[in-house]
Amino acid sequence: MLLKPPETEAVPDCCRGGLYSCLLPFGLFGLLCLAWPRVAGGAVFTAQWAWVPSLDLNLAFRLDGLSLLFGLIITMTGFFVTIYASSYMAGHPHNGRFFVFLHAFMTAMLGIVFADNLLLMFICWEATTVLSFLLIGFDHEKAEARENARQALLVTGAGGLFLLMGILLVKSAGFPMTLSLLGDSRDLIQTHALYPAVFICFLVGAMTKSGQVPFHFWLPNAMSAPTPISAFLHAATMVKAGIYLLMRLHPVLGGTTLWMSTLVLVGGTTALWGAVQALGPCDLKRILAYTTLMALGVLTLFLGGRTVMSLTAATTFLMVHALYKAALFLAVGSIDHQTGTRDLNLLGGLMTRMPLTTLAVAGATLSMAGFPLFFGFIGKEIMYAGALAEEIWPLFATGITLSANALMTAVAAIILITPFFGPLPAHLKHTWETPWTMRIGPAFMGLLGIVFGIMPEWVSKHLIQPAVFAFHPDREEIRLFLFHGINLPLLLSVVTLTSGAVIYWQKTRLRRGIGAATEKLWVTTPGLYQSGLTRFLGTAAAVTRILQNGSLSIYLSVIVLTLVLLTGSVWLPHAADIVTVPAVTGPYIAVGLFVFVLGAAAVVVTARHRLAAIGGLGGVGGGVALIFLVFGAPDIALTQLLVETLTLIFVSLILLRLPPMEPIINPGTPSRMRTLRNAILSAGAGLVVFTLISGVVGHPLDRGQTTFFETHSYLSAHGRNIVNVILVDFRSLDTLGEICVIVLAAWAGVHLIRRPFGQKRAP
Amino acid sequence: MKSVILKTATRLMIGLMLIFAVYVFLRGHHEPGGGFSAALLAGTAFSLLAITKGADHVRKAIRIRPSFMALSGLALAAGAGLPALFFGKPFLTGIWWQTELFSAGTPLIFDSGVFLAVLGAILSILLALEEN
Amino acid sequence: MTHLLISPILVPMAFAVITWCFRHHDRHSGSAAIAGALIHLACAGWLLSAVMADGVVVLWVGSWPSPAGICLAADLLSAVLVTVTSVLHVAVMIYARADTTREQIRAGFHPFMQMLTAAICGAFLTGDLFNLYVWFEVMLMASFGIMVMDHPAARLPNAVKYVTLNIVATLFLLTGIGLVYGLTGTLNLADLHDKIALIENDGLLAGTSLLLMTAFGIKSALFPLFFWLPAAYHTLPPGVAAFFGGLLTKVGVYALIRLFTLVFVTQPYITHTILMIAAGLTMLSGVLTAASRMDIRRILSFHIISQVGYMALGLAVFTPLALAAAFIYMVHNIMAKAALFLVGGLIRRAAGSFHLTRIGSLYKTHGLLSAGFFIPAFALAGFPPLSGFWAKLLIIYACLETRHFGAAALAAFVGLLTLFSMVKIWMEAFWKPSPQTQDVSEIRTLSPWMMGPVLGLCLMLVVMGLFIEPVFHLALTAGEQLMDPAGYVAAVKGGK
Amino acid sequence: MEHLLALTVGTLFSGALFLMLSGELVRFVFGFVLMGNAVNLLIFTAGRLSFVAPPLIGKTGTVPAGPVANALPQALILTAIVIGFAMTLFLLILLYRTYAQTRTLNTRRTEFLSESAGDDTDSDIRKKNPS
Repeated sequence: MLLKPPETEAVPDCCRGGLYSCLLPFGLFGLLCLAWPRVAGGAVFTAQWAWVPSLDLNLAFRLDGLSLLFGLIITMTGFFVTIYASSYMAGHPHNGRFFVFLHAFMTAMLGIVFADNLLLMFICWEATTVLSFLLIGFDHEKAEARENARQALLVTGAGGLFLLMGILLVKSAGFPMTLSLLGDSRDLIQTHALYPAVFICFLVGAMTKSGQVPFHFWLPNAMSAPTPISAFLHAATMVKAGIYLLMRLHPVLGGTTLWMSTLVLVGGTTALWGAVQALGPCDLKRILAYTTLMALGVLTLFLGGRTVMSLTAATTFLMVHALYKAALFLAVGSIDHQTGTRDLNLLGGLMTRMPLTTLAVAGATLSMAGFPLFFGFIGKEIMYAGALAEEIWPLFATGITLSANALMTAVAAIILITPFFGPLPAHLKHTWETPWTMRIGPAFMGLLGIVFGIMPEWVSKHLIQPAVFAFHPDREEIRLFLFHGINLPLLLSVVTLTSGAVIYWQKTRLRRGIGAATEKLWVTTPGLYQSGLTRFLGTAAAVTRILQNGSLSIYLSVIVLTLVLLTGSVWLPHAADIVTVPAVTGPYIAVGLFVFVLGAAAVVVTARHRLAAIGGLGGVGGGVALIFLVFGAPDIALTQLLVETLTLIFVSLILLRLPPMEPIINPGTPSRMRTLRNAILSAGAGLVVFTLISGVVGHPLDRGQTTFFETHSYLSAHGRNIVNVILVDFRSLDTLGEICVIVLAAWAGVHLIRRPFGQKRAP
Repeated sequence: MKSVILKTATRLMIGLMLIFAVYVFLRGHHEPGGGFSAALLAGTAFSLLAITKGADHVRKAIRIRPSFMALSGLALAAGAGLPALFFGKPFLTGIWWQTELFSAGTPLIFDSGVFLAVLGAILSILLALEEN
Repeated sequence: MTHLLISPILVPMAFAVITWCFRHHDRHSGSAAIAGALIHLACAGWLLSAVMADGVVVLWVGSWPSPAGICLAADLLSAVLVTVTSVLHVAVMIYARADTTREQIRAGFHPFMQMLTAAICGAFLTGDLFNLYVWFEVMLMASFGIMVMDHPAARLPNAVKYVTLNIVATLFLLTGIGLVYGLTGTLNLADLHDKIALIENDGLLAGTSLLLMTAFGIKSALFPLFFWLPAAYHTLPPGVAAFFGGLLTKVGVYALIRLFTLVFVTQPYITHTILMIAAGLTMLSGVLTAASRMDIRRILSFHIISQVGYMALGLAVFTPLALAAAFIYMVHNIMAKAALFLVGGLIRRAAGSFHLTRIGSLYKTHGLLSAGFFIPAFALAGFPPLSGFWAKLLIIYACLETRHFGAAALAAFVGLLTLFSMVKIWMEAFWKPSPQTQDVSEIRTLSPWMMGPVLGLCLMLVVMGLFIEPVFHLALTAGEQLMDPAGYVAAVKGGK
Repeated sequence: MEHLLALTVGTLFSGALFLMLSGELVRFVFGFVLMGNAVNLLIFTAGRLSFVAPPLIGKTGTVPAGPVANALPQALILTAIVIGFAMTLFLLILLYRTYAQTRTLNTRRTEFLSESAGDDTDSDIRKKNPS
């Protein structure tokens, strides 16, 4: 692509369908704008439809200041990303799917922020997880993209399960699922025994989605998504879902010491880690991903506070970040699209080739670095104010913010200066500016950074104040100014810019140092994830080898062992009373028959040759038939004898065609051990069965059903042979099933016999 | 099975067994016996026939295909439950025709279905094995 | 009209006879099978509406009074399961029309399948313990027949394992039934409910119930009794695997639910505790063993086990909500699993193999098939708003409500591992570039006869997920019916 | 008497399981037949033993004249016998066919241990034509 002049470009300039689909986010943005004035004035729109009322899940939506702010960000970014993607994705074979997923994702995201029902929010939350999986893996032919998509899915999916558990814990404790009602139960929830569990569950859910350390690693890896996706999902919207959740839950779960300390700690760590890591990579998108981590960490840090100031800081910075980050991602995507690389070492001097992109990046980076007159400056001022106002560890918070901001300034400088200034490398000679569709987004958002920076009062009145009021009870007026006067935050800003410059100057040395330090870390979560995955697969394979080892006799042994252990353990302790066997009464011939049957069975068990075994089987069958006869059951005696005869005929017919039996005890110890094991197992099972049936016959039998059959056999069913009447009349359904079995056996058996074997089917 | 005496004896025995089978079947509703025993008995008889004289002989003797016999037995047994539905009774309710001499009812048809099904099943496996 | 209660058993039985007669005319045989399945569906639909309108429907076969005769009794659980069975029956028969070879039809594919359906419905509907055993045997014999119907390479040793282990299970079952009869003198389930309560010998009762639990545990593939399932299921043709994988274990689970809500309820501290442990281990061992496999059918087979664990967990928690959860899980799982097995067959058609290392690129070449896999797979992993989400949610919620936190966490964790396996199939079969060197331009088209059932099942999963409220109501009613068997008992004992 | 029969049943059960566990399929079938007998005897025992007349009604009466043996378990056993018979037949044929194919009946041989059968070794998919 690099060598091709623009006029012979084969790929279309822009995907029309995709471009027109930008009307969807635009329309939604317009609708939100219509409601904006009233929401800014404090109005709250709600709508509710029943969905699953039995689970307290309704399609309840709520538009207040907070969801308005998020909604505006989502739809606006969505609008520009769609326009941008219509060119970026042009010519891609699956761009239809791309735009469908993109808009589905946007809808789900809007669902999260507008849902007024925890379960509904969760459903949208999971939808974003799935759709982001599809979008991160969009370039699915690259192994890296697939792997990263799975990583993101597993990490955020696991977080989703925590969130679900949290929600269900809240529900099982009897609290409502409606978010706006949940705030009323604040005190009850915070004193509930399950509060820590609930808090942890929600927190982990938010942390995974918002890339907080130690679940952060999926986010930089998710950069294998197409750049519009990174801009939309991993800068402006999805990763903010966790932040949104924390904001929404702030009035419910927030404000406790647990909440404050955990959030400040987690957020601080993430911010610092992200900022430090951002200096490392040479891939522009990866740098941006780490700065996103930093931003998310800072946001979490500020949500740990409970003063209006720190929450205002969070909300303001959220906006600042959404604007500059989306713009930067899109611009980086443009560079990538036009030059084919995002590597800092290969880029330079693009200012002359891509002037408008340069301007947009300049606007965004200056905002990011927090230069005065840019919106980022306002954000930074309020951040320092907020950090100083934290109730828990304000100095820690301030320190973190300061160092993170300083690093950000340096990173902003890297992003602006390296690719755009300096000499133009030879291989970039044929680079040209992007089509308008790819310029409008970064340019507009960069411009907005300046506009907001000049008129912060309007922004604070119409966007930030309504948003903060939506999740904070205090109605303290929030006002942002271009210049707050000479105060501590301003001083800190100056320190930030200076140290940022120092860091930029020393960037090579720092980068080396950070790289070395990171390598020295003996445990990292990406490492844990990888080794966990490997170990999991290893365990899985080992478990499979042990459990499904293919040996029928082991399978059977396990089954018998289970039977003996389960049944025996509960029953044998009670079985003592049947040891006192009552005296034997009745025909002694029966005793003789028992002995005969057992003897014949012993022949079968110990037989070394088939013939002996068959003879023994015949003996057992005949003996059993005689037992039936002796105890008044001529019908079964007859049937048993006949079945036995037929079985013997078939056994002989078939066994004649089989090899001789193998000896039951092979020489060699393992097999001897096995035989012993089998003997013990089968003796145990026999003991269980013997004791059970002895126990059963120790009680009198309720002969009610038999009496009924005796009474009605002739009178109602016209038969004198009660057994036969039961078979063909009283319980004829059994018999019907039984002849089904035998007919099926015949069908299957005949087919098995007839089918030619050993040869492959003819083609 | 070369011996003539054995052959004759077998033939005689098989004939006797078949007659006995019919007898066992007929008396089954009142005395020990019934469809099962009768079918098993007849099955034994035919197995002896198959072993001594070969499968073809059995096929000729029974005329219909054993698999069809099994199937018709199943159909007959299940069908014996259907008349009850026309009388507004649940499936498999016995419907009886009573005369002074004898009483006949659907349970007897059911029993003959059992007989045919079991015998057909045994025979089809037997013949398949013998012919293999 | 309660006489029609026999129809879900009798109709497929009749069609078994018909299709057996037509087995040498494969086209007619297939059409007859589809017709039979549709009539069956109509009967099941009637049954479901009757049960929803009138509560438990009871039919005394042979019009012998309670409790001497055999009764068929349909409560909501039975009726819904019969309906789902018939839906699956229709789907599989349509799929089979394009997938079955002439040889398989000649070998009796259709009559075996019809008979299997009859037996499954018989097991769902019967109100008699011994009759349950008989239906299990019919089911088993029909499944044997299908299993040996045609056998590429060395399927027989696997069939041997399937047959032998199942046969042992039925012998245990029969032993247990003998003991139950000896204890109570009755075989009617409703009657047993009354009689068991009178038995004073706790140890004996516990021993007997655990013996039966072991027997049905084998049938429903609980840990550590599940070996027969993965040994054999992966060798089956896709349509059959869908039917087996969807239904057979669920009949075992149904039997467990029926017995341990209606009959053996006096010692939940023993029986249901053991069930809970078994359920947890089943869930875990199923997903673990699935994770390391690379053959689609094996992965799916092992997942059957894992999901049986969820259902058993619902039974073990033993509240109306938990049973409702198990109920929804069963219905969802039958359809999702069947859809996945069918998709497995389609993947094989499209890419030429079941083995994940040998296939790929289906996302590019077969968009509709991708959707057909994605929906049931993510339903199985429990993603909203698909049916599996509600099943998972309700199970976890039921555990949390009864303060079984460990079980809830395990259920969630196993859900994550399920996701892992499903994503593995997705990544390998659909996303990965195809490793085959053959010409990519040759894209195999899939028969609409085969795509239709898959998409139909997917649609049902989505619809069930979106309109869960009535389903949940139904399930909760079923759960309450199960937890309070008085209604069932009264219906069975009261009517003639 | 019942207890003695119970002891017989238990012992038969043990012997049958021992045969089944041996890992050789012919022994498994023998074990299966033995166990079928044991279970039938168990049901018979569960119906209680009585040294009385069989459950038949005399030509003159409409109900049995005196005490008769318990008819219900007898009917159950009859059903179980026939089902067991069908299973035995099928098992035998399966065995025969398995031997014809694998040349072994020992389930500890590799043919049985590897469950990789059906791992898509056959590429008959292309041959299948919708019928």
